[in-house]
Amino acid sequence: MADLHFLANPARFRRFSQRVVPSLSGATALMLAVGLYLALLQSPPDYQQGDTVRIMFVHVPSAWLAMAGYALLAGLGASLLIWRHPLAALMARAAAPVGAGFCAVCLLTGSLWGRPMWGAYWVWDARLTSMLLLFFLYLGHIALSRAYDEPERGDRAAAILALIGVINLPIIKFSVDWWNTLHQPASVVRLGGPSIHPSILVPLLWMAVTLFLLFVLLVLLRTDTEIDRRRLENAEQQA
Amino acid sequence: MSGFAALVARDLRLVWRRPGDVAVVLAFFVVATTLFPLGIGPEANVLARIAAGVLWCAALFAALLSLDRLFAADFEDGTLDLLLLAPWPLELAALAKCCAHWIVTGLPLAALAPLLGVAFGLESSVLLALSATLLVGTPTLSLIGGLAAALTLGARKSGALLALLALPLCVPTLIFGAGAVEALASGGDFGAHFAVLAALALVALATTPWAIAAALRQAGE
Amino acid sequence: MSGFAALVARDLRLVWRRPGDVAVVLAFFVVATTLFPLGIGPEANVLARIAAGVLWCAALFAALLSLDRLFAADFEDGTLDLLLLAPWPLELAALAKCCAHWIVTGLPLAALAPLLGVAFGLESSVLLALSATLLVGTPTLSLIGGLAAALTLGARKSGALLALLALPLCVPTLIFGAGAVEALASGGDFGAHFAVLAALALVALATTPWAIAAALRQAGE
Amino acid sequence: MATPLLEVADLACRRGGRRVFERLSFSLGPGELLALIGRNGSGKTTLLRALALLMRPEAGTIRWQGVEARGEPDVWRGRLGWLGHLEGLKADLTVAENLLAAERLRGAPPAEDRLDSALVAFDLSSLAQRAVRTLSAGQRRRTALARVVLTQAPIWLLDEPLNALDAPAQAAFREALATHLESGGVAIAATHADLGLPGGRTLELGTPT
Amino acid sequence: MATPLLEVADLACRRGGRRVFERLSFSLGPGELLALIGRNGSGKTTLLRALALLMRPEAGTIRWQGVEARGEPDVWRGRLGWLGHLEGLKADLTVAENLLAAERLRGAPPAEDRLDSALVAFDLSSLAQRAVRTLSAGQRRRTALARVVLTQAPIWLLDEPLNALDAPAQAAFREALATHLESGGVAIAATHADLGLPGGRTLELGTPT
Ligand code: HEM
Ligand SMILES: Nc1ncnc2c1ncn2[C@@H]1O[C@H](COP(=O)(O)OP(=O)(O)OP(=O)(O)O)[C@@H](O)[C@H]1O
Ligand SMILES: Nc1ncnc2c1ncn2[C@@H]1O[C@H](COP(=O)(O)OP(=O)(O)OP(=O)(O)O)[C@@H](O)[C@H]1O
Ligand SMILES: [Mg+2]
Ligand SMILES: [Mg+2]
Repeated sequence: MADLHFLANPARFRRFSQRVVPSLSGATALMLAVGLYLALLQSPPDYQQGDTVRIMFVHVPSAWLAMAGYALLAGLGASLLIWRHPLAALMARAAAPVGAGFCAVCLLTGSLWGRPMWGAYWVWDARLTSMLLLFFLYLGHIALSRAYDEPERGDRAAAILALIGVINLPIIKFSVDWWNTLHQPASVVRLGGPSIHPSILVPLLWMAVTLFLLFVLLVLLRTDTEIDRRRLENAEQQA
Repeated sequence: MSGFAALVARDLRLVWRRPGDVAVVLAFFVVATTLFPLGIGPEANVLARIAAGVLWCAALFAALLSLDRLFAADFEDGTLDLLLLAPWPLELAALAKCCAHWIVTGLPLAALAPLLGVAFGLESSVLLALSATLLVGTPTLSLIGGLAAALTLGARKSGALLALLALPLCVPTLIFGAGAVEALASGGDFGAHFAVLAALALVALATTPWAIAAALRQAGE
Repeated sequence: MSGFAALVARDLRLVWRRPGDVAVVLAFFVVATTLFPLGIGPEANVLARIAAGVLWCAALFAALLSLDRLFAADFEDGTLDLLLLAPWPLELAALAKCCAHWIVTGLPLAALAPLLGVAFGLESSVLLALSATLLVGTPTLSLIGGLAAALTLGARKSGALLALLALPLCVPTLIFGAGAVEALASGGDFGAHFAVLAALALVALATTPWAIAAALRQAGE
Repeated sequence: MATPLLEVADLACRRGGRRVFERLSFSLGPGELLALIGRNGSGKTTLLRALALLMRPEAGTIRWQGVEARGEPDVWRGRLGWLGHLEGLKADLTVAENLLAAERLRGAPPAEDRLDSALVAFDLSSLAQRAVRTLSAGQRRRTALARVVLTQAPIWLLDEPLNALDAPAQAAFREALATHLESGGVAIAATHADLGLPGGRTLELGTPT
Repeated sequence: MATPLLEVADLACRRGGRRVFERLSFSLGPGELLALIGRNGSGKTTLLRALALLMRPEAGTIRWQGVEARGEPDVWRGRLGWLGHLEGLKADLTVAENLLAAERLRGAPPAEDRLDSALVAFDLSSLAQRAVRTLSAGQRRRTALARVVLTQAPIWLLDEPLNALDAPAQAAFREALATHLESGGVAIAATHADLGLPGGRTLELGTPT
């Protein structure tokens, strides 16, 4: 926590990110190479789904990161509104499109997977739909933060939205129990059960860590860009 | 508190001066709902099956359609400044505005819905449930819509941005509202759905006024 | 005629100034469409059955939500006076405003609808028909909606009530638009429905600009 | 006196069922300025709107060089430069874009150099690329005045042109108006302050009932 | 000099990324009037909005009888009478309804006799039952001024109060302002015209960059 506070200052953040980014990108690249090997070559094809099962190694981590990303937006929103951390706004601006991107990847891989598995690109299943709603929440956040002439106001409006929107996340999750009438196919339940085979579990977790690092890396880089852009705008207007 | 009542009274009086605005919202509700029997054909079982969902969706749109000017009118003629300058909490003012909106849309919608339900062939017990869910659910729609209206106030966008912000947030209410009615029709657990609906309304009541007030303050800058 | 082009260009530029405004209307269209499965439930055969109606209805909402400020913004900032004072027919100006509106909403809606149709499980031939009906039907919505927007400007009570009449005016377009798509899906007479849709558009084109111009002159007094 | 360009005869107007003025007549020759004065609500804005055909008078005629304005409304409108109580600017467009769009709406081709000189005249050059929504009240009013100058219309109808202007902007307006009159145009301006131009004529409207 | 009621110290404000003014300090004692003057865009409106806490200043303090305004915003707001560039009137309500609604929004009970005298002061009695949308520009401005008088607030913040007023209305405004100052209130008014009250102080804001 003390560390986070330390980072609240853009200049200090800049120094921190410049120190971290090179090693982080190296680590991510390495992890990705190994992960791709594990996921694409080393793990066996599923006896029922064949090679399409490999979609899961991207699909599931993306879903997790998309949800974590929105929680991050809410946290950043709170720290902007309560403690007025200037960096929080810039980081939220940087993180929203990244989260939306992972959300889109989850939707796309899911619907590509759905075609062979369910015979349709899309069904109105509760889980799928809740993911789609999360995507809309992201879109709303992005649109709102860019809708003002004065970027600071967009930041604050979007922060308010993120704080209210995060209440929606658990509700959407619980609604699965209430609303779902079309159940996930048996293959998913079998895979998702406790007896998941290590040959699948290991690459899955590996890819989850890899994509998490990628997420962090992208947010750091984009935050750097946002800092530059904000400085440039201020300088332009002062001139 | 007297300021709260005064604000509700003022907004109701403004609506009273233009009764057509409420009429348009209600007409929209009716037209949007009757479109479905027209488009889908008169198969009674299909209609009864989708009735709750269609009525709830139409109610949601009707509520949103009338929301986008909730604060914008005050913003443009300068009365928002007077609200911001009133010596009592802006949160109460936000609540008062949403309350007035609910009285002129949510309430009539809940009253009108059973009539339309008859046209869809719903049974009388279900009609009652429909009305009850709308009564409990529409305040949430007014509050969330009010938040979206406040957030988009100084923004460069039109009513559509408001809808984009509000609709995903309204989805839980929609699911549990329509779900409750359907649960009753198909012998499911109406009470549980209804309880969630009420809980959603309470959560909205407890959180949105603060968020709206914050959004209005920064629109005034 | 150069004034006509200038007005269309100005309105398009105004939209362009709000980057993503079109995207917001489209996103609203998508969100609105997804609400129906949420309210109604996910049964694929029911959804495919009502898809055309739902998509058409959502297109109407999207058009309406973005229409209500079509002339009001010009009225409030005084640019409507400049339009009234332009040395060329006001009917052309009315047409130009509706035309600009259609370019930024109707056109993208027609392009996006097939994608959503896929999610509802429509077949590819039906998807094409959906797009075609929207392409021919949305100009009517822009024109009739423009008329309603102009009528509500003066804010006389009668004006608001006339807007109430404008909404039912959109119903034939909806019925024949959704009907054409469904006719194709169920082996009915697509051509006949489509012809009526096109006829409606022509009638709207031939009548509404005069009505809009009259309403605008009235509002300017 | 020069032959009158603009002749208004027996004009009468009502608003909301009340008669605002009646049997109003005046005529203006080339280069003449008419200042409309009178109490709040005496009908200055109403008269200007009636002259612009923005509202229908109850009775009376408006003639330009002997031709009735209502006979050829589009030609008449093409001769008008209009400044109302409202500025008529689009908040989302920049100052320059607003001026260009207004010119194009009048059907005239956009003229870069004229635009520049109008901006300079009202000290707007540094604001040309700013969105109008970020301007102060007086900066907006100056933009609206620049729009009127750009029209090159022979008849200016101005409703309280000095509103919200600071002293240098008032001087700039007077200069623009003097130039317009010198080139043979006519102008009618409703005002509560002194327009400060020598030789202008004054029409006082009666107290509202 | 009397002990200062209102003390403003080192105020700085920005708009759209530009600094409008900085290190602005002044203080006002009972009965004092401060006229804000300066070029269009020099920051008069911005200063008034910052004083009303309608926008957040970049730096500086506002004290009333030694207490920071930001500390008790509701109490501070209760002391303000506000007139902006916009009138803050609902077009669909009548003059009387607008005034009553504004009073009630401030939490004060409606006072019939005070309402009447405010209407009389600005010659609005005959318009009291007219919807504001049917009023002329000056009649609206007078209604907004009557609203300020009704607040009985010790601090008046006025943005170009003379805008659109005819001569008798300007005199009525001066009289109301003088009464307000005599009873120990303070007033800050942005203006381009002469307020015409003896003994007022003047603050000139710098030229906008
Ligand atoms: C567009 C379509 C899809 C979307 C939006 C989607 C969304 C999601 C989400 C949000 C999760 C994370 C759930 C959680 O951890 O709580 C998830 C997990 C998963 N998805 Fe999908 N999915 C889609 C299609 C599919 C398909 C077609 C399959 C395979 C038949 C599939 C298989 C899985 C599996 C196996 C998991 C991991 C379950 C677990 O262990 O928790 N998904 N999906
Ligand atoms: N829309 C309307 N409906 C009814 N009456 C109106 C309307 N607009 C104006 N009036 C009335 O017509 C009369 C003339 O108004 P007008 O706006 O022409 O006055 P004005 O001379 O411009 O006043 P000001 O100096 O205040 O601008 C006023 O008494 C006003 O109340
Ligand atoms: N919303 C905004 N965004 C960006 N800049 C703004 C905004 N509003 C005002 N400004 C700028 O801030 C400066 C001060 O404006 P302000 O309205 O305070 O001026 P003013 O002194 O009241 O001028 P006037 O006499 O024209 O009313 C101006 O240069 C203006 O362009
Ligand atoms: Mg006037
Ligand atoms: Mg100002």
